[in-house]
Amino acid sequence: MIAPIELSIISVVAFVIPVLFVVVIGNDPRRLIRMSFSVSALASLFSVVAGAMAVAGHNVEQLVLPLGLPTLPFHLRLDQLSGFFIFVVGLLSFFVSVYSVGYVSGLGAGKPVKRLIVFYNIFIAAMFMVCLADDALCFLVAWEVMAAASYFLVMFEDGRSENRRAAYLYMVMAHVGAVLILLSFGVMAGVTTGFEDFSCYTFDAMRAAKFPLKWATVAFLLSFFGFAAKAGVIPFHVWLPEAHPVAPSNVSALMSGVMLKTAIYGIVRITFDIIKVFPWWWGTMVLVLGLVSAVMGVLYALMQHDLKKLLAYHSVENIGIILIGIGLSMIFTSFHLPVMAALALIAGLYHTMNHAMFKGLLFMGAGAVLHATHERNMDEMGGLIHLMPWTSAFFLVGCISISALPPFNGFVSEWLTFQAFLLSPSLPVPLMKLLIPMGAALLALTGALAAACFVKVFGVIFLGNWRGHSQHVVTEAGWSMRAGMSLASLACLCLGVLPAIVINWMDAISESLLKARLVTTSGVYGWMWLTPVDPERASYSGPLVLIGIVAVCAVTYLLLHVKPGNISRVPVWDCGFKKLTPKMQYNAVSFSMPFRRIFGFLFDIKEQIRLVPQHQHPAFPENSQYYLRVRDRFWGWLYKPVIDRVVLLSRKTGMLQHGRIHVYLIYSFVTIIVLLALL
Amino acid sequence: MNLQVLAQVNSFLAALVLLTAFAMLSQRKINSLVTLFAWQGLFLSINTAVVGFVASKHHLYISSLLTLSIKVILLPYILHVLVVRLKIRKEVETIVNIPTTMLIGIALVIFSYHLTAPVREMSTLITRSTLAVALATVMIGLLMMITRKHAVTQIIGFLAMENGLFFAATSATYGMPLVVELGVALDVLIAAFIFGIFFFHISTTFDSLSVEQMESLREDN
Amino acid sequence: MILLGLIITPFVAALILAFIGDRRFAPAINIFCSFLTLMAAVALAIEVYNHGPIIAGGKFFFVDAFSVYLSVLTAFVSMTTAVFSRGYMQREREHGRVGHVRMRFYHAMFQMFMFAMLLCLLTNNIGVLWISMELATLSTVLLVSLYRTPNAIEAAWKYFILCGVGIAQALFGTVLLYFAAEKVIGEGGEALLWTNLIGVSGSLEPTVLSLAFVFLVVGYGTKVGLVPLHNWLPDAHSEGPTPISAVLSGLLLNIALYALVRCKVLVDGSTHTHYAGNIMMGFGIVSIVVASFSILRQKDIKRMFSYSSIEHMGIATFAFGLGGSIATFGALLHMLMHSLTKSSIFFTVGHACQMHRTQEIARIKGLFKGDPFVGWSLILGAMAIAGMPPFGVFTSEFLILTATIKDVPLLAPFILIGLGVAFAGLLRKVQYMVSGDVASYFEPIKTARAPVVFHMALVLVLAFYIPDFLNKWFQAAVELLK
Amino acid sequence: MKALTLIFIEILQAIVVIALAPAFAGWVDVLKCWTQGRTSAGVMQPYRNIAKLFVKDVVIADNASWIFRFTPYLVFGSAVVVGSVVPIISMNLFLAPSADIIVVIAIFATARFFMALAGMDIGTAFGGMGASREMMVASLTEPAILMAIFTVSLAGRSTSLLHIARAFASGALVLRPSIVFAGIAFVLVVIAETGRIPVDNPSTHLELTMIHEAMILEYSGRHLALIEWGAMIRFFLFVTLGIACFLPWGIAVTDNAGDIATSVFLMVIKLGIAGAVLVLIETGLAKMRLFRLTEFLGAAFLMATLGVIAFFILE
Repeated sequence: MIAPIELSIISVVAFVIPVLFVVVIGNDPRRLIRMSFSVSALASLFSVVAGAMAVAGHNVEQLVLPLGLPTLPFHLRLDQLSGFFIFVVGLLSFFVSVYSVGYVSGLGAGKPVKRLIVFYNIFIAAMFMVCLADDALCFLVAWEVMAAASYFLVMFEDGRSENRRAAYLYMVMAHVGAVLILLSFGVMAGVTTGFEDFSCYTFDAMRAAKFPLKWATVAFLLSFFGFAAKAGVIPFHVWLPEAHPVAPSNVSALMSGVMLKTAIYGIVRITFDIIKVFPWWWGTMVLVLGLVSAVMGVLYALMQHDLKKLLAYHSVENIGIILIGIGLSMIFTSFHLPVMAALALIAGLYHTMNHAMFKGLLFMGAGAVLHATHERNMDEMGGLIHLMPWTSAFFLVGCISISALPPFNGFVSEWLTFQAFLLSPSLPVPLMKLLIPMGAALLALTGALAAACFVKVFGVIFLGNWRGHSQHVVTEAGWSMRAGMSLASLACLCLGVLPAIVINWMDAISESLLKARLVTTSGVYGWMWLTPVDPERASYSGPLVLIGIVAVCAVTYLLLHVKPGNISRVPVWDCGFKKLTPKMQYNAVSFSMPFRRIFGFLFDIKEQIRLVPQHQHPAFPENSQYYLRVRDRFWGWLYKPVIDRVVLLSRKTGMLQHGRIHVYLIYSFVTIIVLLALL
Repeated sequence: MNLQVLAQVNSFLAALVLLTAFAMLSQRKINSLVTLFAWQGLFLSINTAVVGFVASKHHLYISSLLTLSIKVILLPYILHVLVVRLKIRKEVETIVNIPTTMLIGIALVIFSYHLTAPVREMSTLITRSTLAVALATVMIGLLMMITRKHAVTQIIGFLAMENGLFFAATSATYGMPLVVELGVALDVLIAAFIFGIFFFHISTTFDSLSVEQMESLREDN
Repeated sequence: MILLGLIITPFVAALILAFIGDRRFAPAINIFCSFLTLMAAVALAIEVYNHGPIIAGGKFFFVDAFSVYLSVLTAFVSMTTAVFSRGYMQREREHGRVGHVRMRFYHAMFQMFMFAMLLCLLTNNIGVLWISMELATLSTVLLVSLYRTPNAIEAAWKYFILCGVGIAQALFGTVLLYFAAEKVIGEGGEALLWTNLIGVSGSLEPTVLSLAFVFLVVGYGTKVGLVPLHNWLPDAHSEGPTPISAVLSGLLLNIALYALVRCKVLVDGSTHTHYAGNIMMGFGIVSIVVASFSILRQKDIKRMFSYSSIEHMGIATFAFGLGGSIATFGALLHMLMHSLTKSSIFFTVGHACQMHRTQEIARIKGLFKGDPFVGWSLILGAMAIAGMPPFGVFTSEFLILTATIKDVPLLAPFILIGLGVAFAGLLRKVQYMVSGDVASYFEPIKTARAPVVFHMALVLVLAFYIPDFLNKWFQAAVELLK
Repeated sequence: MKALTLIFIEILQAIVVIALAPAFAGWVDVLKCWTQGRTSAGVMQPYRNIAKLFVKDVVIADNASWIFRFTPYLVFGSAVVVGSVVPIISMNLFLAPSADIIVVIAIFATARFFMALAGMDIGTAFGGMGASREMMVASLTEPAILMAIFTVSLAGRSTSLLHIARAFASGALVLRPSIVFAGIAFVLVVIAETGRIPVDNPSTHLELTMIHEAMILEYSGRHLALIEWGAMIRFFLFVTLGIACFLPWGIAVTDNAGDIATSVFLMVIKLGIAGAVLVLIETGLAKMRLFRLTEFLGAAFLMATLGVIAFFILE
């Protein structure tokens, strides 16, 4: 029986094989694509198994590789937490790899497919390594390799300037984040544990160490903001809506679905596993940032009409929701309420998994749509449900899930988060008592806005009539793409209908981190009912709700069709005047108009309507042009000033080098005089 | 002759070296600069010989001869030839005017005196007091390179610095080991050839030896 | 014996090449001799590794772990550079930028330069160290001005004057050192021998040595390219032929730093304070910050990378100044990684420039499509030098940073800001050059891939796995320098 | 035996819900007519409408997709499912644990989601307009409703409807400020959710003001019937939900027929009163402009928040 950690290492190594394929059979693209992605899928399955085993089997495995520095070899560790994340990453990368077989071969000639394959595999392997790493060096190496690989994947179509800009912005942000993380490791190892040798850069040593509060805070803040830059927490999110849309869709699926989650992993690892003891305001900070990201994220998403950009902003939102759970858990932990902490943590992690599934699904769907229409602007689409029935069905599943509607998975994790919120009265701090309900309200607002947003998305893309100027021949996605999407939607449904089972499985994480379990209470009604805290408090049964609705629908349908009343299909009733045109449909911009009116103060909106008046009748304009631009305010607030400062400084340093040799001699002269004077 | 006298001779020569340094600092004509440089070399070599005699260090005679041949005869000759070949007649304009340069020079002398005070404390050699002069010569050479806008004057300043160093070597520590002396001399020789080549390149490329044209590699715009 | 061979080979090679001049097989000879040098260096290294430090030639030569690892590095890089320069200079001739005479001169001086650097490393005599350093300068001055363009001559002139002045100050420092030493050891050549000096460093006069160190640090620091003595460096590196830029950036700076560190050890031994270290740390920080901010607005690709050299030399200087086993280990590793990476970058840059007939960043683009090998090695090299894993530079910077955070936490932010800004600057320009469509004036050329591949492979492997002997070496060197 | 009774109660309640909903809607219309001095069509009118729609044929736009046809069944089905978990006639429904109050709201949200999609399916301007406005109103309602729930569940220490109802029913009828505030908020929310004046006017097809009607404009025949009926049930359920949360007294705790009968009787009376209250509000207010709704729902949110604060400060 092979140990999980070995299995996961095997899978990591297995990701090298496709890279070799590129070298070996690079000249036959079709074969190359098919083989390499099937190998990646297989390798991901290994990790899925390894992760599942690691979480289920309640033990911790460690391993030291003969790599790295002489004094600091690479340490690996597979415990419940890392097992869970490996499971999630593996699951999505399995779906996406299946999907990619069709997607990548459909990219068309002239695209650097080899590059895509190479970095795709390095990227996934690096994500596994991030979860496995158990010392600062190994973690950072894996982390940066992950960043670099995804950077090259974003650069995929390097001909387009927006790709270059996005990739650059992303890389710089990622690197800054990595630097912060490095600093926080340095603080934890160098400053707090009296630095004898490199052994204190292993996480074990950090776990053992007792941190003085001051340095613990410094380390936490550094690492949190470092990870936040990766996770796209507002206000560090600017790179995200730039980078995700321009990458190939299978890559965006992975980036949005699981790469952001590695940052969540890092936060959980640092706070719950390494620092362990912290004041309650940490949790409050995380909670507040989470709320801000959730609400702002969904609002910005609502303003978009570029499909993938919209999805990217929704990643910001969902990361926010995850952080809400984690923040609550931190608050409860700091007040020594382990069971509640466990509930909140599970809620956050469950949403992590759910978001991976449905966001992956949505990006895959978006990929299929782009693939078919060569169009990213929703306002150029419409009525695709007739042309791509399968894709639309899967996409609909994604929409329902992300809108947190039963019986799909998004709802379960938000429901759990609400339950965590409802437990806040048992907090000793009055302020928290009053503030946390507000948080719950904001979460509700987020959910509702997300629903609105996805009504818009699905309605505008798949329903109604084709709005595009170019009547493009649209065909259904290929089998492998459909297979990938169907698997993901299945996962969404299962996670939504059978949460009790999954949560019993996940309970090992909270047990290992918080020494508290939910199973004791949640097991009461068996697998059909989910009763997180206690059946008296709250209960939800996915299966029954699903069955009930389906049953009633079926019964009514049958009752109404005992005598088949005939259905006549007619053109739409156009109120008797000129024929309706697709232009008259609501599109993305008009759909979100009420929201712009209400939440407009949050955006930097530029709106113009130009009417070209008819010469005889000024009352009836010839035609009108509408221009709308909605911008992120944070760029102007936070980033531009910094950039300007840096540019200014670099100009100042340029002054040093101004060509006259006398001046250079004076520098040397003055230097020596100063040094001698200081002597 | 007794040591006192020789010590006086030594310090007298040091004074002369310093004087020539100042004279170079104030001199506008390149020809006379070259001449002054030759004089400085001469004083230097005499001084070296004297010190050699005092300390009965025979390798110092060799280095004295080297100085004589290179710094008094060879280099001035090369420079002279160059000046003639490249028809450098006009006076060299300075960046800072002469009196100010003078004042700075004096300040430098005082500064280096102050700096070398501790060294003088612990030295037992009769020539110890001249270390300040040596350092001052180095500094003044550097100052000269800074204040002159002409390639040749910069080179002369550079060589003056070398003189200062050499003087320091002999005065602070009855001369460096011979191998070093030889090496330094060799380097100076090579340097001489190189700047010779340079003068031709510069004058052919920029049709003048003023350093001012060589300011195109800049980033402050 | 081996040692003598190591010293003699480049010298003889220089004479031969000067003699045969610009024949068809001259580059081959150049490569061959460099190869011989490398062999000799490796042999010497093995001997040192087995039997510890060597003193030879009547105490004239002294080889310990520190110098031998640098000489192997020097020999190696010079060989790869010779391989690279074969095709490169050939094309330069076809482009009509150099003629017969200058080719002869180029080959001869290349080897002479190697000789000077090896002499620096192997000699036991502080004075000879100084002489060979000056020799290294003089031998490269005319190589910098090889193209005879106004800019090249200007650059060479600045290089000549500034380094000359600097080195003169170093000589004054050396004189003072000797002055202090002869009190203890007695007059004559003995008093300048490192092996003797290090023995008695405890009893050397502190005030004199600290006075000497000021001159030494300004002198050798000028050659290391420490801000504000660095102004010659970007000019010289950008205007000379690319192989020369490669060796200047990759080797000469190391050698100068080596000299500085040797002196620092003596001064520390005498003063028993952190005085020398503090000065070096100060120079290091200033260099890092200024250089990284300068990178941002460079228009010339070679200038940009020469600024990054300044930055990395700043890091190494800072680390040596910081002292302590980790920092010193990191600094040694950093010197190694920087030379390998930077020289390979200059190789690729040279190719890119020849393909576009320009060094302007704005006119170089589409390398991914134009020549994937050059494009990828350029961007990977840039990432490596900017401190991205999985390349070795990251490892050494990690070591140095950990030491910094431990000893002087307040300086860490400055280094990190510098690294961040440098990363942003480098990536921005390099990304521009590699991506996009091929330029109309782009002309493909036959690239010398072996050197680049060698270097990058080494950098990559050493990041993950530092072999035991290398580790031992570094440890020994650390013991010497602590 | 026990199980059988439970199932019987469940079925009974479902039937009660499905059957009584139109009557309640009719009752509200009747009251409205009276207050406005019109003669009413009687309580049974909704039944007649539904019956009429069922016998009519279905006409569907030719570009309608399966979503358009599926939505009516979903709307109806979700309403019925919710109807079987809200304690209306009895407090021990064995299905009740399968959905707590948050789930109930979420199920309604699902129905609304599909309704909005159906509105956009045909591709007319009205459909889109209705969908957009409906989702906007919903997104503003959601926080308020959650706050109200928060208060109630704080007081009842649970989100499960049964336990909330039990907790209140067992306690004596005391006037708790938090509950009062929450109740007011809930009423406002119900008005918004069920599309009554001043948020929306169920009885108008005046193009620019309609929200709900705009979405279902394209429906006909049995589909329209199902949607109308589903909407009535939804209306009915919201009211009973309010009753169950805020004045659950009298809902049968035991299973014996007498209690259930009394609880049904009481329920009818409560509904009558509730209807009257709603009608008073409706006739008292005028339809608001769309962008004034923020103030209306803001008030609801404020009330709910006051409820929470009151709970923590005063109780």
